[in-house]
Amino acid sequence: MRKMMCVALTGAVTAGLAMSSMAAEVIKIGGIGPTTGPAAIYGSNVQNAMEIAVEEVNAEGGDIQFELQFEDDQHDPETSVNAYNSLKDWGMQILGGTVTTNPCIAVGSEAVSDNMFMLTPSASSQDVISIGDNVFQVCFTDPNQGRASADYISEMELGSKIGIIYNSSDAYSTGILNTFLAEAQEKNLEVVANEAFTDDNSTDLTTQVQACKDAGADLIFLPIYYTPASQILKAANDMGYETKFFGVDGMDGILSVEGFDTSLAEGVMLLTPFVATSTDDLTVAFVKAYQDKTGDIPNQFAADAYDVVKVLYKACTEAGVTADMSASDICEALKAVITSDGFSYDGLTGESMTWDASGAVSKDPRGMVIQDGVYQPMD
Amino acid sequence: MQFLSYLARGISLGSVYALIALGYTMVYGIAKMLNFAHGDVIMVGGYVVFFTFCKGGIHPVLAIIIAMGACTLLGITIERVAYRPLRGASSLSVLITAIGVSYFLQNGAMLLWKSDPKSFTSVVKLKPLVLFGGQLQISAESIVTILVSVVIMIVLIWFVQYTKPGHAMQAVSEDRGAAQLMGINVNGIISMTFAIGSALAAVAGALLLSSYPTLIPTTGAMPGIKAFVAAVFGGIGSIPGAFLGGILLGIIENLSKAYISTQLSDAVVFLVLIVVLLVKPTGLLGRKTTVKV
Amino acid sequence: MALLEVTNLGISFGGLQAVAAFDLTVETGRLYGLIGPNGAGKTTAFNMLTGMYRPSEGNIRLDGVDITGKSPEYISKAGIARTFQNIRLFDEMMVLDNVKVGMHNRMEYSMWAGLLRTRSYRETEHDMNRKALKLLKVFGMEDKAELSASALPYGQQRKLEICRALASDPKLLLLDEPAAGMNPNETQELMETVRKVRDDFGIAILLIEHDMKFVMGICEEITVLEYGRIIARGSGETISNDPRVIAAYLGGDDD
Amino acid sequence: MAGRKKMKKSTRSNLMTFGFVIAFWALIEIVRMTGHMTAKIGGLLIPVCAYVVMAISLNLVVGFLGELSLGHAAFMSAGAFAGIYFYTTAGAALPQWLAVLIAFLIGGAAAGIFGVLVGIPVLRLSGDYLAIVTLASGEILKNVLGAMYIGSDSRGLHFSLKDQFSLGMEPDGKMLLKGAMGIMGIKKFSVFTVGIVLILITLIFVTNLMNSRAGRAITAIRDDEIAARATGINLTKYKLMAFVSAAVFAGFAGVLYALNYSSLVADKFDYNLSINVLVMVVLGGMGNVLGGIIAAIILTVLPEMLRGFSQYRMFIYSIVLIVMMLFNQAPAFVSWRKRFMMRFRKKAPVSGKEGI
Repeated sequence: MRKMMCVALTGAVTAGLAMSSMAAEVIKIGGIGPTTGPAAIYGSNVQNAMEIAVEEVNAEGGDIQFELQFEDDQHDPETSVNAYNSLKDWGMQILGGTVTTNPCIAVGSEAVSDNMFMLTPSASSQDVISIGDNVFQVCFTDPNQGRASADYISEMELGSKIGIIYNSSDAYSTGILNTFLAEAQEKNLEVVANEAFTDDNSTDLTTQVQACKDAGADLIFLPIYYTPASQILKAANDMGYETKFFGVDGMDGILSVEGFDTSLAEGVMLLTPFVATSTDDLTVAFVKAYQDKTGDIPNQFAADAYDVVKVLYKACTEAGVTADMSASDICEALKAVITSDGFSYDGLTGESMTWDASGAVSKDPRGMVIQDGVYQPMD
Repeated sequence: MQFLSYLARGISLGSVYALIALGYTMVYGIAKMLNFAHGDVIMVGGYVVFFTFCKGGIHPVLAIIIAMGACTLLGITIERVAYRPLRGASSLSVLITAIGVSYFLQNGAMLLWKSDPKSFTSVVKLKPLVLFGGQLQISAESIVTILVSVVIMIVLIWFVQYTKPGHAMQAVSEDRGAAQLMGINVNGIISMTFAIGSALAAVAGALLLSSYPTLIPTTGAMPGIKAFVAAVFGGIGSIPGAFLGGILLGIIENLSKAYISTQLSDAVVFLVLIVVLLVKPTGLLGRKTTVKV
Repeated sequence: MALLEVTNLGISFGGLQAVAAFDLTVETGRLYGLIGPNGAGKTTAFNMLTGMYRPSEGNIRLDGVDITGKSPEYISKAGIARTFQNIRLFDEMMVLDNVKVGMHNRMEYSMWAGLLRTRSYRETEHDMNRKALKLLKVFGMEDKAELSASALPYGQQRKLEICRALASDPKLLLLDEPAAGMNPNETQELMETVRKVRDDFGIAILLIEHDMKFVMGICEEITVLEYGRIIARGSGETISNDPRVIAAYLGGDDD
Repeated sequence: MAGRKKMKKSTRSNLMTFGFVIAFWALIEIVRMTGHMTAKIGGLLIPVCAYVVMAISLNLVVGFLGELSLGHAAFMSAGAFAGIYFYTTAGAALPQWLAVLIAFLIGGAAAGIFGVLVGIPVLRLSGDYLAIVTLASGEILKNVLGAMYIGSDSRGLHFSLKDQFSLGMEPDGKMLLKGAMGIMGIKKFSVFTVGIVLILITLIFVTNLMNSRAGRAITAIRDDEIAARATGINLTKYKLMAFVSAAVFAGFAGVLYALNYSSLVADKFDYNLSINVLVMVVLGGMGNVLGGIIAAIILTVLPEMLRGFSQYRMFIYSIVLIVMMLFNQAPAFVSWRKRFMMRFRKKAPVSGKEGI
């Protein structure tokens, strides 16, 4: 027992040292997301991209300087709230997070009671922004994605018999599914198969693909992340099942999975705000910076996170936020600025992004199709 | 035909479970411990094959042999460092330590190889088996996995029943104290068991990922638990039981996905498990142990 | 009416008849012995009498009540207590608590009384402690009450088992090899204790024992089993002169 | 004579446990009153209390009954969902303290009922088979709750195990339970003193139970089932008693835990959580209530204390866990520790008292 105490104390001391090493006169930005556990890829991408963006901001040498502290939450609401409290003790003034939906909802209500401004890169549920008027998103809200996908499929007449494979244990996936189904009914899209999987039974996804095949689906809607999607593409290919696939922003990243045979993704369509292979200057510069830092290609989580920091920078500048302001004062200032008419931001994940009081972002999704191993605009 | 097709998918998932469960049951039978880190040894085996074969391009068989070597070394080290000092302590402490080892391997893998998913290239380069004019298709990976698990099962049974170290293993399994008195090197036998179990884990890793290609540091966790369930289902400690349990678990999981509910398939699997254990309290092929009064 | 009447008791395991046609009549206040070579079915008979095994045929009546095939819990309540060949104590519990567990069905209060520490709890616990210490004193172990059972030396563990069995106020006490592993002095002492227990508690005792001196010394009636069947019955003298018994022992002693 | 001495001994160890909990409460309150409370520690208080209750209650099953349960989180989940469902629906109209109280009662009852449902079949098994069935029932509950949708609108309650869309809700309907997202919009109620009171109630229950006839029966079953039966103990009754009481307190812990957050998801109560609670019990020493409490506190706080190590945090946690297990339980370490203590005691007889 004594030994345990010892170790606990060592940890506490180390944590204390890390906290006391900060510089003065900077605005403290906190970030929360999973950097360990099964969802670690999403949090790590966000962390890396936020670090890059903060370095860039600070390199500009303007009046506003950021300091970033990123905490792990293991995709667990309880740990996420703990991380939030740690950041508060550190002196966080603005929260750029959290990354995943369920933890974000738990943290959101803490942020509401503290009146802490919160801009999440990727927690996309409608329930996230409805927690309070201080919670904003950079990513699309799930319902928008579901609706936009159904509209897109219907307008472009991409398929007549729709199959769906979604993750029923994931808030993001079920959120999109729900509005997709509602909109599909509206647009008279025929859903012939609606198959779920859970994080626990996702080892084998062939049965779900088979069910879509047996139902004769000519388009499979995948409101899921790219990791299971890559498995579904392989399963369909192994089965000799030729169909169209339509994904959402979580699909981005599929081309950069190490070892993935990108020819399987040929013809996959997705609505995504960010494409790592885009040739615009901003994207090229970001992807290069990210690769220099980590050796990997960033996914859309990273892009959203980069935008979070840049939006905060822009908003702070316009609102005249200074480092000596309290979190609550900053929150009021930022809320006023970000929802104001004149505020708009051009970033990695969209041009002329604006926010209304609900906290949802308004930006245009881009329809993309994978051709010859790269994304091409769909229209 | 649809049913057959679902059944075939169930068998191929089941064969992967069976392969993992064989390692579980082997270690349980001799060392009398639930090695919860077994699934993570599989993950390590998967990464080794990924880097040697998928990335390094060496021959798959050679890659698997290297992975077997690496996992054997890992298994023996884990046993030596984390489990052996606890021999004589309660079996629960070993279980908890095994969980610690499992966290250690997962988080170590995350630090070493990062958390981004890798897509595994199948080690099997054969064409799928097509039956009934294309209506039923069974992937080559499944066939290879089933064959490999059957072969391993037979070899294990032969090894345990007809070889000298096998007899020593049986003796250690029956009564560790008596085996020691008979001059059997109990620690050596247990190390050997871990070596065999871990080598099997490497094979299981390569075949698991050939069928289901996503590789992340937690890849081994869920199949590990399912295989543990499979081993208990078949009667833990029984080698044919592990095989049977694995296959049945895969079939039940996939049939319930196909005919009951894709999202509740785990609930169905676990419900069937409970019912089976109530009817046969020591699993399908488990030995009924009667306590002598 | 006899205390225990066993008629035609038998059991078979997978076709193998372990005990057959076992008859026994036990009167209160007497000492009975059950002997026979290893594997003769003595412990199996005990297990049937105490409900551990369900007999395949025959009938057991205790005080005129049919207890054949009842659960061990029921039979314990009905008044048969036992010890085990390979000692079965509650190892990690205190010696005193081992004895108090023996009183489980004799001194009761509800779970709620225990949780709320009512007066009935306090009074009953007090009585239990007193009675348990008194029992331990019979075996000269009252100073060991606070040790954990596993800390006792072998001989005292055997005694504690008897103590625990007595705590349930049995009408009939079954002792399975009580003197096993004891030295001659301890055996002698145990013989006296067993006799004393019979006299003080006024109960019947049936014991299995390999130590012939022990059995001959205290048992008033001895039953001899071989291959699951009774081959002789009578006083020590009768038994020791019975040719079948002599043959059985000479032929089967070393298995 | 010896009996009285014995009472004193067990009372002393109980008093130590109660004293520890009350001292812990006092310490935290002093820190709070003097204004030294950090947000981090403040946020950890309720989870710590909940896990302490979990550890004490699991000790009933693992430490005292001697059966391995890998599904204790399921009872926490049953309690949390039942209690919070009431709290966010019917309870919303009541004064908060009353709603909380009823939520606790409902949570405990629901967990108890689930405990009986699981317990009756489970307790026929033993050892690893029992462990796997408890694990299975936990996973079943998690799976079903995670797939369950309940909504209410002007036409009444709607229920689905498929997805939200299948509910066919009116647009202004309110979702009460939303599958993977669980229950949201919980009005937080996190009072540390309530957590401590719950710990004390749990402690009183467990110590009183274990020092009574029923508790002795439970321990007797652990030590030797056959002898226990021969002594007239009804195995099913006492196994079920231990199992269901543990479930009820896990249910209370679940309500306490869930009231601390604005949302509640089924995924939280998975097999990993059950394992973590088991780790607390084993690390603290099976059957050792105070040890379990201390282990629960340390294991809950430790990962937070390791935040300074950033990405190495969980890696270091795993190493610490292994080392603690070896140090506390490995026979070689234990005897080494004893020898060390002995030498220490001989050399410095005055300060040796600590070692006892």
